[in-house]
Amino acid sequence: MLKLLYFAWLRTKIGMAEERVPLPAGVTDVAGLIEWLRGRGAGYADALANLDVVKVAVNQEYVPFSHPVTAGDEVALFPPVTGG
Amino acid sequence: MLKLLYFAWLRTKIGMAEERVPLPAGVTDVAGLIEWLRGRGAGYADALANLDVVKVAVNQEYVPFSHPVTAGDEVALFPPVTGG
Amino acid sequence: MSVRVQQQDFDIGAELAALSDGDTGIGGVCCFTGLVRDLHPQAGEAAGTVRALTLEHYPGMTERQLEAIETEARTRWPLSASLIIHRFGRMEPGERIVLVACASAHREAAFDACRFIMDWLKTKAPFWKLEETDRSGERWVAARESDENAAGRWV
Amino acid sequence: MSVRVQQQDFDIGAELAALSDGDTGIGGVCCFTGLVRDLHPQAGEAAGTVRALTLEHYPGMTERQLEAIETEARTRWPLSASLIIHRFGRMEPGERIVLVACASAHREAAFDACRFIMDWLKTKAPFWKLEETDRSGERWVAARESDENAAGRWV
Repeated sequence: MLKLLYFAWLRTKIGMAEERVPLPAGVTDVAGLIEWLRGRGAGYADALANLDVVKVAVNQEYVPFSHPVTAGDEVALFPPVTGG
Repeated sequence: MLKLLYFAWLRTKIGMAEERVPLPAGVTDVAGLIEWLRGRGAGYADALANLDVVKVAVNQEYVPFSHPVTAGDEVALFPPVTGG
Repeated sequence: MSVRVQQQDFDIGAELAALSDGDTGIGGVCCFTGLVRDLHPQAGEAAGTVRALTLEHYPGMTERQLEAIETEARTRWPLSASLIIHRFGRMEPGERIVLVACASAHREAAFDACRFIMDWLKTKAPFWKLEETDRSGERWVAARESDENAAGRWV
Repeated sequence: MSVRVQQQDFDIGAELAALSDGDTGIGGVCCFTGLVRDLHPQAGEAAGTVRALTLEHYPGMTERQLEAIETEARTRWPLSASLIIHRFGRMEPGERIVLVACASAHREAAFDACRFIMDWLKTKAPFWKLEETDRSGERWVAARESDENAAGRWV
């Protein structure tokens, strides 16, 4: 299983904060996971349309889209941060 | 008259914090005043031996040694500042 | 060395006293407090139009990132003590959002480390601001290029 | 905009609250506090050897210089509010000597102005420190070249 987390406007566009999915067949990295998510519905496609404004953390560390994804990972997708 | 103020180790070497003196004959600037003060005793000469570590304010503004001195001025002599 | 992510407000005087009390080797403490503003210039909103902010964050990763930033600061500068407090939840204009404080024997180190932590926090700590404005309703605040530039200065 | 030269201690939390209360255009407050240290590295004293400091100053000129420094800071940066408090008299290690606080819509301005004021204050405000040390008795602290260099950065 993967634990998927969405924050800020990715959360509102996708319509949920968190979900658990089996590691999709053929998905080996973040880029592949995003491609698979885009096919799950209009909300996902909209949220993930422009990857210039999407950041990724795997197991709570920032990673590039080329980072591997394996079963058991916590993958978070969110916009550039605006705290402080 | 001149109001003369001494601070920190200039004060302790000269032995007083403040004095009033008539404008000495021939004194027209800070350098001349310092020269005159050096002749007033060992404490003054010691305090004013090294002008690299003496700062001057006339009427509460920093000035160079070439600054004029006139009757009625408040002239302060002190070491480089160390507050903060 | 301490990081706190919390909903409630904090008491700056008490936090700074706790930071330096008992360590008489400290010569200076630099402290930055971020407050909720009532305007958001990038979006062209006039003053008084932001009614509130809601700070969302990523529990777990937030603390890890703040601890990593604080550790990096302590690697770069000789700090006697440091503190990061960041609030989440809904806040109104004038409320405190974040406190960063760095204590050192030397004021240069205290200033540099405090600014470094703020700059890195702005671009690395997973917080997101949702504004409630008079004109546009709710809106997610966009990241600022100037924050990226400020953070890049420390590389 | 406010300058205070006083013998008594100050309350950082209360001062910072008074500085920003009621102005919801303020986005950040940078604040520096200088404390009495128990050592004076330049003079080769070990930790714990400074028992107290006495701050002498030039009443009248001190206030004028601090006001001039604050005015210069407000010319250079867009500050919403600023405060300088500097104590005089005898203080023991750990006591607060000086507080500088700058509030602005922008954190960069708050940080820069606060540091500028501290740097200029260190070289322009007429204060002198007399240390009481275990080893050498009373000694006037010498000015530091590094403070001159820090102040020169802003010219």
